[in-house]
Amino acid sequence: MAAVDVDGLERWLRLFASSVAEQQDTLTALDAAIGDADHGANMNRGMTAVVDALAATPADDPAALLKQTGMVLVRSVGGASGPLYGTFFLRMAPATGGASALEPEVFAKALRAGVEGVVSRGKAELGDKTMYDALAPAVDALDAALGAGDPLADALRAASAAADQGRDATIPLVARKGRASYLGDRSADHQDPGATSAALLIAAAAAAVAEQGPP
Amino acid sequence: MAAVDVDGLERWLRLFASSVAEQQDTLTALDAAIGDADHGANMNRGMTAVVDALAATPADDPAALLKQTGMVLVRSVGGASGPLYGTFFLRMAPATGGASALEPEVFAKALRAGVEGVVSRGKAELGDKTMYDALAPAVDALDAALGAGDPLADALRAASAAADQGRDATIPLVARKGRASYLGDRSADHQDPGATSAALLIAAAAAAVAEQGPP
Amino acid sequence: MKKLLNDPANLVAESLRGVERAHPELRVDHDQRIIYRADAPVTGKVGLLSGGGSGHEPAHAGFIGPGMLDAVCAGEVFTSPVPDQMAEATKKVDGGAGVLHLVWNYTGDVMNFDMAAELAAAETDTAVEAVVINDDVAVEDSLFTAGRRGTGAAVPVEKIVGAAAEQGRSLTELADLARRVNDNSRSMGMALTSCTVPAKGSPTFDLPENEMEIGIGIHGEPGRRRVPIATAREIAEMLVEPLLADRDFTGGDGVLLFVNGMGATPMLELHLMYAEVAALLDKAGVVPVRSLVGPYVTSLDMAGCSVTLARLDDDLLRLWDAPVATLALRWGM
Amino acid sequence: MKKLLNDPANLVAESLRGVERAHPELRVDHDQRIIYRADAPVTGKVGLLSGGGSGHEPAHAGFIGPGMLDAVCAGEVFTSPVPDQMAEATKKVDGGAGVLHLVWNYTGDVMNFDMAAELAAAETDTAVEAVVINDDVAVEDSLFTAGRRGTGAAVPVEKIVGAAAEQGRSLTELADLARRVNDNSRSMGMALTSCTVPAKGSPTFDLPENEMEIGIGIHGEPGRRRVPIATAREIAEMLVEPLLADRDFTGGDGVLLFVNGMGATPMLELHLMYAEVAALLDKAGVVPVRSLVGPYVTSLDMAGCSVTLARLDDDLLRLWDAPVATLALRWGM
Ligand SMILES: Nc1ncnc2c1ncn2[C@@H]1O[C@H](COP(=O)(O)OP(=O)(O)O)[C@@H](O)[C@H]1O
Ligand SMILES: Nc1ncnc2c1ncn2[C@@H]1O[C@H](COP(=O)(O)OP(=O)(O)O)[C@@H](O)[C@H]1O
Ligand SMILES: [Mg+2]
Ligand SMILES: [Mg+2]
Ligand SMILES: [Mg+2]
Ligand SMILES: [Mg+2]
Repeated sequence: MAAVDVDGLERWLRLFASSVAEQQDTLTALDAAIGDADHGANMNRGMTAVVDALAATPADDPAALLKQTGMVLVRSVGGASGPLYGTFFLRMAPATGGASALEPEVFAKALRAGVEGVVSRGKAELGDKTMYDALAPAVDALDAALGAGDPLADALRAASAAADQGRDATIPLVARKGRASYLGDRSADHQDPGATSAALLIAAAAAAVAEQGPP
Repeated sequence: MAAVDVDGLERWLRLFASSVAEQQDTLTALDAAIGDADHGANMNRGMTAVVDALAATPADDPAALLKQTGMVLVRSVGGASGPLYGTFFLRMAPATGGASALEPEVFAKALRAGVEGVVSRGKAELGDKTMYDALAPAVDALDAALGAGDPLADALRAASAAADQGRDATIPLVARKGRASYLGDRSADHQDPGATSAALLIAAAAAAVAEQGPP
Repeated sequence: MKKLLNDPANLVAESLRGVERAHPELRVDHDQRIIYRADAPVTGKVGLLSGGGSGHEPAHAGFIGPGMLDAVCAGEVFTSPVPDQMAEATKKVDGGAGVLHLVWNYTGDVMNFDMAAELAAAETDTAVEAVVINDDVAVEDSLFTAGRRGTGAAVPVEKIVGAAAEQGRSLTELADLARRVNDNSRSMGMALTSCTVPAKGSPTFDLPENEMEIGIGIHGEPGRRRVPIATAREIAEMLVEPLLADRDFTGGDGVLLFVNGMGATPMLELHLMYAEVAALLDKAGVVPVRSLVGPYVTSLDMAGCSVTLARLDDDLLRLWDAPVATLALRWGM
Repeated sequence: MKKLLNDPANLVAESLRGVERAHPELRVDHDQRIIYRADAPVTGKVGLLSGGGSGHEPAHAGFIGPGMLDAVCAGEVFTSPVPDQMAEATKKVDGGAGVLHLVWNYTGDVMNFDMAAELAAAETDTAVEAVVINDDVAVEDSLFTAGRRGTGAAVPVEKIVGAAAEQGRSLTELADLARRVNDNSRSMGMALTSCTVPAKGSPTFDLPENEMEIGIGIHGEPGRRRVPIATAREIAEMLVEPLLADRDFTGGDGVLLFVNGMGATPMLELHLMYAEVAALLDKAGVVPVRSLVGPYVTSLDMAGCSVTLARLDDDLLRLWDAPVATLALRWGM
């Protein structure tokens, strides 16, 4: 099973960028219902800048690429999602240990570090109806599948399915973090926009590694 | 043929007030199309105040009643129609010559004085698309009918028909006075609100005298 | 209709209660609907009186205070006040040096102010002069019509004359000055949406989502023409071109560039419009030396804007810069 | 969508061009979207920095000037600015006495300002403190949530701290003062209509003709509840009751009563609301000693209002009254 190198990470980011562009209106509509109608625009602005940076300043190794991505997101997005997604990638970078290709366990460790970065930045707990509700089950499922000996592609598929489930599970929840929390009980029965974009992020990772194919 | 006394004038004013109340929305809708959507409210505010004053301070003779009516309109209406309708009644008053009942010719003379007051206040000419376009043919028709020996009731019916025609004739005109003049050519194909209320005024006079019946 | 009110019939009266309570530097005569400086009349100073229909806030009451007006009369929404109000207000601001009526050119306002001046002349020996403000180039200027509307130019006229009145200039001088500022000023406005007059309860005109009105008035009067919706840049051209065609604003003096909001248009958009208009003036060799951006002469909840240019020579510039303390314009004190 | 703009993507950038041209007393760093006093940094004075998403004009840039803020960062419409902007602005206003960040409590703003402070600490030795403004009683205050929104209280906080900064008070004193004014303040808002975010192009929420939202935020967030449309008197009750339930405003000190327009609500209606709110305060034994009425913290083209009460002791009252010269608040200079 191939490790994830700079090309694999780039593929991931490009796939994420294009699904965000495609889903921009959906993300904004979800945010209009329980927030301020900008999550699609925010994510699209950020991922467009990330893809532009890939071309403008190609990175030599995974850590550099992840750091650059995090910096670009922090600089270009703003709002809640900017620092959160930015921190996610910024925290992934050192967890790569400087490897030029990330073995499955290293990639999983880096993803978990990213998710922990989201928590340390945003203080969300499970069930708060945030992106964390999609990210946490994803990294858990990833670790479980890798622990059971699944290849990375399969394990990421499982992670993506878990992220989708986590996203769907936000629907009945009453938000306790972010802008949706202002709505109190009225936030229930709506899918969280950040959990939705986070599920796209994990799906993009699964697709990027699947494309890579067997070594 | 009976002369018009204070009771007859009161009947006129009350009839005018009730048709203005009834037509308030129509007058406002006409004014919305080529003005500022307040002619109905203006006229209704004024005529309500006039009727209130009839009860509060009953007048002894036609001149006092007409003067009071003019003052109340000037004080309560504002806009263009306040000074114009106010001046109309204020100028009628002295033209009654202090009579306690106005013979047909005197009533006609007073009406003409009122209409001349409108012109001296507003400087409108025939065809400017204003209330004057309904009032001028009305007093002309009245004089003609009285000159031909018609009784006042018939003559006022003719005046009312002429006022209606004058009102309708405002439709194709391009306004040169009042707020509608700001619209330039776009003022054409709309009926003038002031000509519409003026036609109601003359119709009310005809109805008031007709009710009075033969002596 | 969605408005913060109790009953449309009481809107103006109840709003004046709030003006009185919120602003102790103003006094309100609720009977006559006159708003005036708490220190009126100012002895020896010419009294400055304006007013008009309500619905243009902060005009007119927002322009009362040291360095600007002494009093205004408030009419019903979009309806000129009546002569009694104006005559009474004239007395209230008569500090012995006469009273100047600054009349926005609308048939109703002009006739009512005329009658007020007649009343004042009959009842007192106060010297009264009236100057009519008529700056709106959307309307053709002609002796045979009601003439041009008074709109944005009222702000520089009232501000500049207000400053000059504080200096003790005479009634005649002030009337001349008012005419001069008015002659130096031109305005043109547009609407993205109609306003809704509370007593009517629905929009004065229907404007489809893809259209706008050019050359509107400030009372919900429709404009001179209806055109497809355009970019701010194109709209700026539609407003600036007729201004510059009507009067020369180039040459030695700079101009006040006043981008006015019609009520519901956010400052974010007004500042963008300011940049577009200023860029067009640059091209035309017209130099904005002073700026005003915001909702000053509004039309209830209408979305849209107007542009006013006022040529300011050194004297006018100094008077514009002089201290003023009103609700809407305040600086230097 | 009917707006005066060229392209929603450029709205903020192009609007800042207008801010820069219209107001020479302000400077704009277009790259970083920082608006700052032309005379920044003021040596020896603590620099005051705030900011947030655009679409709340005149907040935030309208509060820059002597006696109030030194700079603000402008984000996209309803989107917090980013740490780089704030870090750069911190440098721009650092006059040697430290910089105070006045942060409106929204998750995004708080996190971005946090990261900015981290950046500033890493790059410079400027002393930075941050105070979070959270006054909106529509939201329950809890350790486990994002907490209360920062809304109208920002006006008294920024004004009062601004005045104190001009007096030369220290960074710690100013941070304490900001917290004190914030603790003394409560707000509650309502909407008659939704706003339309330009990039989305349609209203954030649909509100039928006979309904309104109570307890809204300033970013088009729907409110806590949707209720049938009511009179201004009833609306005043719905806003005042939760304010008075949340904090005691009776007793020796008076309050600032601030009736804020959400953007599309005319002053005519805001003054009427002021009268209604003041009448309720009278009944409750709360004494308004200062007033502010107008659109200061807006939500684009939303119709509606909010009410802020801020308790002012003698010290705070003096600081509120001190001279200020910004686009939105100006007196005494
Ligand atoms: N404290 C938090 N921790 C984790 N995620 C959060 C937190 N606050 C908000 N979010 C996520 O951010 C999303 C909203 O992002 P976005 O709309 O871009 O920012 P904003 O709320 O500032 O407009 C929410 O749907 C939620 O998933
Ligand atoms: N100069 C004038 N002479 C005669 N009638 C006029 C003149 N100007 C306006 N009017 C009449 O006044 C009517 C409008 O009255 P109204 O709507 O009450 O006042 P305003 O135009 O001030 O809102 C017009 O329809 C017209 O008939
Ligand atoms: Mg959002
Ligand atoms: Mg009218
Ligand atoms: Mg009118
Ligand atoms: Mg946002």
